[in-house]
Amino acid sequence: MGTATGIIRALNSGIKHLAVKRFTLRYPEEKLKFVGDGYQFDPTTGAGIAGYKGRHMLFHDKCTGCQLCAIACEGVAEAIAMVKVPEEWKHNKKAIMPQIDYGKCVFCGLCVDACPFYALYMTNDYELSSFSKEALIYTPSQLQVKPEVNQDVDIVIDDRGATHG
Amino acid sequence: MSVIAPKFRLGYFLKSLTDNIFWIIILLTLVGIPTLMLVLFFIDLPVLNGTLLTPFLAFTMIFHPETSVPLVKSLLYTDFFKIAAFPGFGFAALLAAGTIFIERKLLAKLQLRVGPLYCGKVEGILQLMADGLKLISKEIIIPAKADKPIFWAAPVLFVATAAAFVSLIPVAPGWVIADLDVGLLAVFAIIGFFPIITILSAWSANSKFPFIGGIRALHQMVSFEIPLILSLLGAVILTGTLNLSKIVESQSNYWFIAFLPIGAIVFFISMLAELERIPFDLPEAESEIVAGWLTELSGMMYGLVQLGSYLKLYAFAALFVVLFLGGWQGPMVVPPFPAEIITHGIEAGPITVQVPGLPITTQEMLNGTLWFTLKTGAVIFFILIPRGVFPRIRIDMLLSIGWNKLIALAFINIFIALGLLYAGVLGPGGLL
Amino acid sequence: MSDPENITEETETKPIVEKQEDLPKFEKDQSDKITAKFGSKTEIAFVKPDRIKVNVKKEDILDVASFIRDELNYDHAESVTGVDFPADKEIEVVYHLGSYTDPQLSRQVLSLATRAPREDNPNPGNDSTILPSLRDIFYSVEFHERECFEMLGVFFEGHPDNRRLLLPEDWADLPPLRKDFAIKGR
Amino acid sequence: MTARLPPGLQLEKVDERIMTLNVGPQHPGSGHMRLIIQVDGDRIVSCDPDPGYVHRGEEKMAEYRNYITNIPHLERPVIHDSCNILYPYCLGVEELLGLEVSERAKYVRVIASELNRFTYTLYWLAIYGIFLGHSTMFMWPAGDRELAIDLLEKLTGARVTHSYFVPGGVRNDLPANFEDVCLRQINYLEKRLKTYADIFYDNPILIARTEKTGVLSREDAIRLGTTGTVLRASGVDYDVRVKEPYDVYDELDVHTNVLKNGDSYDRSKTPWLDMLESCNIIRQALEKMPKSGSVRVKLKPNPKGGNDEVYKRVESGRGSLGAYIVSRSKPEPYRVKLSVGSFRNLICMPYLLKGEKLGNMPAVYWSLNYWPVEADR
Repeated sequence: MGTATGIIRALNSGIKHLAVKRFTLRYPEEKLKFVGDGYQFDPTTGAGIAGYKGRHMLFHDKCTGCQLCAIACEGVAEAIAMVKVPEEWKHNKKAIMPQIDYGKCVFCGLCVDACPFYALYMTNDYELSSFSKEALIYTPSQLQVKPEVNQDVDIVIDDRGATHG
Repeated sequence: MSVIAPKFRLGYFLKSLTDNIFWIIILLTLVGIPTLMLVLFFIDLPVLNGTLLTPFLAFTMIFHPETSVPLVKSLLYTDFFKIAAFPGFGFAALLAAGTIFIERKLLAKLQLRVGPLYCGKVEGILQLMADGLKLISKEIIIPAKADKPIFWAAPVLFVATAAAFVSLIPVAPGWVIADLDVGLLAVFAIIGFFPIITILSAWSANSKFPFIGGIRALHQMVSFEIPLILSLLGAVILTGTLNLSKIVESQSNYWFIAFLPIGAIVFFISMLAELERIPFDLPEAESEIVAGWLTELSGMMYGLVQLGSYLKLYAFAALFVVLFLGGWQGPMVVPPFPAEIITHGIEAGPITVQVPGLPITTQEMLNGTLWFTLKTGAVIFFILIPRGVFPRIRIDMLLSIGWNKLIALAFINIFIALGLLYAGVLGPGGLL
Repeated sequence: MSDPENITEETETKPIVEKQEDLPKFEKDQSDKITAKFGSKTEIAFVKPDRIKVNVKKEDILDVASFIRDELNYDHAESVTGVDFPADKEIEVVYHLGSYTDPQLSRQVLSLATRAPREDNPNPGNDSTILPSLRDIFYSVEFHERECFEMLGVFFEGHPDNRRLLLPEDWADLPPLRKDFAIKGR
Repeated sequence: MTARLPPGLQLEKVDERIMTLNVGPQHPGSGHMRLIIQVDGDRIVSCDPDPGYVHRGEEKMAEYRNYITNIPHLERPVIHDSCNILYPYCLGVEELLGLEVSERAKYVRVIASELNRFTYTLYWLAIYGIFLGHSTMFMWPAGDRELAIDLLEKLTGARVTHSYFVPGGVRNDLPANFEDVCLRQINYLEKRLKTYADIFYDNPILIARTEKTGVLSREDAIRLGTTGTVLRASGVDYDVRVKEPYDVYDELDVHTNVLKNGDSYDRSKTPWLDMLESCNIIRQALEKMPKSGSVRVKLKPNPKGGNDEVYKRVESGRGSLGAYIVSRSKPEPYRVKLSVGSFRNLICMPYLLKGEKLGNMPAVYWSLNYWPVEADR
């Protein structure tokens, strides 16, 4: 009779789950909340600060055009190209800044680790889709913009199971 | 930016609307009405209540309850209505569609997900329609070396056989399409067609995986038909008839599941196997043989097979209800038709409408249909729930269950029925 | 690409005798057993905690492998790695052997290395890059040796199934893990 | 000469009883690989695995990149287990470069690699469920996996390809309040894992179906050099975390789950028991972890290893995962070889499937804990 009890227990377990909360995250309507503002790097301690590795953000007032991010990206994705910018900064004599091709970027964040001037960090923005490959290339001025994100859903666990709420 | 849809402009939309209306009116006046008149000219119009039925009169009759109610009533008792709407194809297809929706939402709930959600605004209620449209609009691909006539015919035959099965099910007293004296025998005969259609379809596709799936389906159906037939013999022994309506009538006091629980279990398991549902969905085991005998079917051919299999599911559930759960029998819960409508007519404000000929249907029929639908729904629920709980079994386990266990259990069931019959408890002239 | 000046420096010539006192005892015993049995046929490349590397000539590898299996209780191969040394005109094949049955050896990995001659214009299977297969001694090397054959062109004599495993059927270039097979753009 | 031909191209022997089936790569019951199966009726008479559809030459690529930029691409073979596949590489590079990892970083690594074991094993279990036609067992692990992914996302900033381990520690410290969230979600995950028993592991139909299929005896498991869950299901008590503890596993109490029968059922149950054990390990690690400290050693740009070679191994979701790194005093490794569990278990496939029934093929195939992308590298 072990078989019969096993079958009944399986059925019972299945029917019990009809009362457990649904776990699905309804993505376009709800967006998952991340820790912090994004992945950053602290050159003084040599370790990063936890956060989501999304699209980059570039601080023009800190970037010196040293190309370390492009060198870091060389063996990984080769997504970073240094381009001329029209602006003039006295710490950026060559007036070059990174331009990132998100068609190639793998979001590993090694470029953020490489930046010694705290000029590049990654934000929570991950919705980068576009209709053409050209639109995926973000110029320094596009990278300067802080993305608008409204991510407010977190996993909530209670007696009737976990849910995104 | 690539353009997904051309730019929408209200002006063009209104223009297309007026264009369409214009052409419809033109065609109706120039072609439609003259054709109607020509047809009416050659037809002998019937005489109703001493007046000739002119087209004008026909139109007024539709909107006049005194004449429309008898018309509806006469329509209700035609064979065409029975076959097409109730209790035939329309009713069965509606229940099958409901089954698909319930199956999706139920499984989704069991699996902690949401299931269809967007189509039709309310919990994805129109998802089935969307899927149907998708299947209709898909290209039908026929394998190059397939035996084309058979390959084309198989899905149609499948639906036709399932519909034939549906036609034997009595839904309410007197509401059955084919009230045969050999009803149960006809059921067995129709079930016997399914393996043949399956193997024909599988073989004609001329492909390896459908072939294996077809062979598996053949093994499965043939080996489970025997316990299926044997398990139903108990009910036949106790009633002494093969007529499904009479089997239902004889359960007016007690349902047979109370006396023949073993038969009911055997029939339920064989039913799952016949329906190719998990845990017995070996002919369509996608991780082993792609999609089994359905691998090469595409577009609406696949849709037809799905339709047929859900009609079959309804028919089997209904057969279970008819044989073991007392069919339409149940306490009278539908209120009788209000008598004052018959005597005084419908009062709507200042107007009182006298409608002779009401009620259209009988109270027994509504009550029977209600109970029948409820019971069928319950059986369908138990057919659906294993899909979320059990894995698929293996062909040798399946055959061993069919031949070794279920046949033995079916014989025990027959002996129980015979014992009840000879002890005089049940059966023709029994105690109960 | 492969820089010749780096490859000329060799690894194996580590002076073992000088660092005798640092060597872990258990591993030293193991390597001593091999040297005692085979003498100059084998060369202990290094002895580190939990790791021993033994270099043997390809003629002796079957004997040494049988000895390692039967006497030292290593029972399976974890991986078979081919390393290309174009400067030496040799290809090194390293068997990493481990043991499940002997609880003492569960930490140990013994690297058994042998070298096959390398040809500049390889014709895998039909040139002199041939090693005896260890498949009859360690059954588990079967697929690893197949991979080594396609990736470095080392033909394993006595292997029952020297076919391609990972590479596409129409691969007609050099064996890809040789140093003279260059990645495009690098 | 036929022996030299690539698989699939040799002339099929014409036999009216034997039918050749190509299971994969477009077959729903295969991963990114092909099994050339010959069936006689319902019996498999021979099976020839043909991997290589996702071979990307990771080992060749690693010879052209320096020790740090190797990290993002070396984790590609198993993106669900990316911490574990980087683990031996990082250990090996640390030994080559002589780096000393801080205590806190070691604990963070253990937590991350155990969380990664969940994401891999639950994915594996989900596919095992759907291979057996159990759609609920596909949806539950796939949904519960989100709990582990969520934790890893909070920790590393990416949902699958974390690029989290580096030689000399980990990329970033724990986020604030991570310990509490981790403990809460791991406790809930453990509760969820235990509910799998009723519907899957104790389900009589599943037991009847997978018991005594594809039996790998203890001797054969050792002889074929299998590893990980396949080995432990066959009764060999071997887990690298216990036998050769790396980082801080010697300070944690790790229990090895060993089952006896070596059939598909035991092979599918061992990963589940391992996941339950991982819950314990994570709880212990969270408790014992130093509350503060650095997590990453500062590295020189383009570090060079000596003329040396290392072989390091860890226990991944699929078994022992070894990295063999040969260094020749250059910023790039001279040769990197990943000895992966999937490739080592591949050899069982023709061995176990021979003589099995066709219906057992998915159960045996996927119970080998085989991840085609990792095997191809």
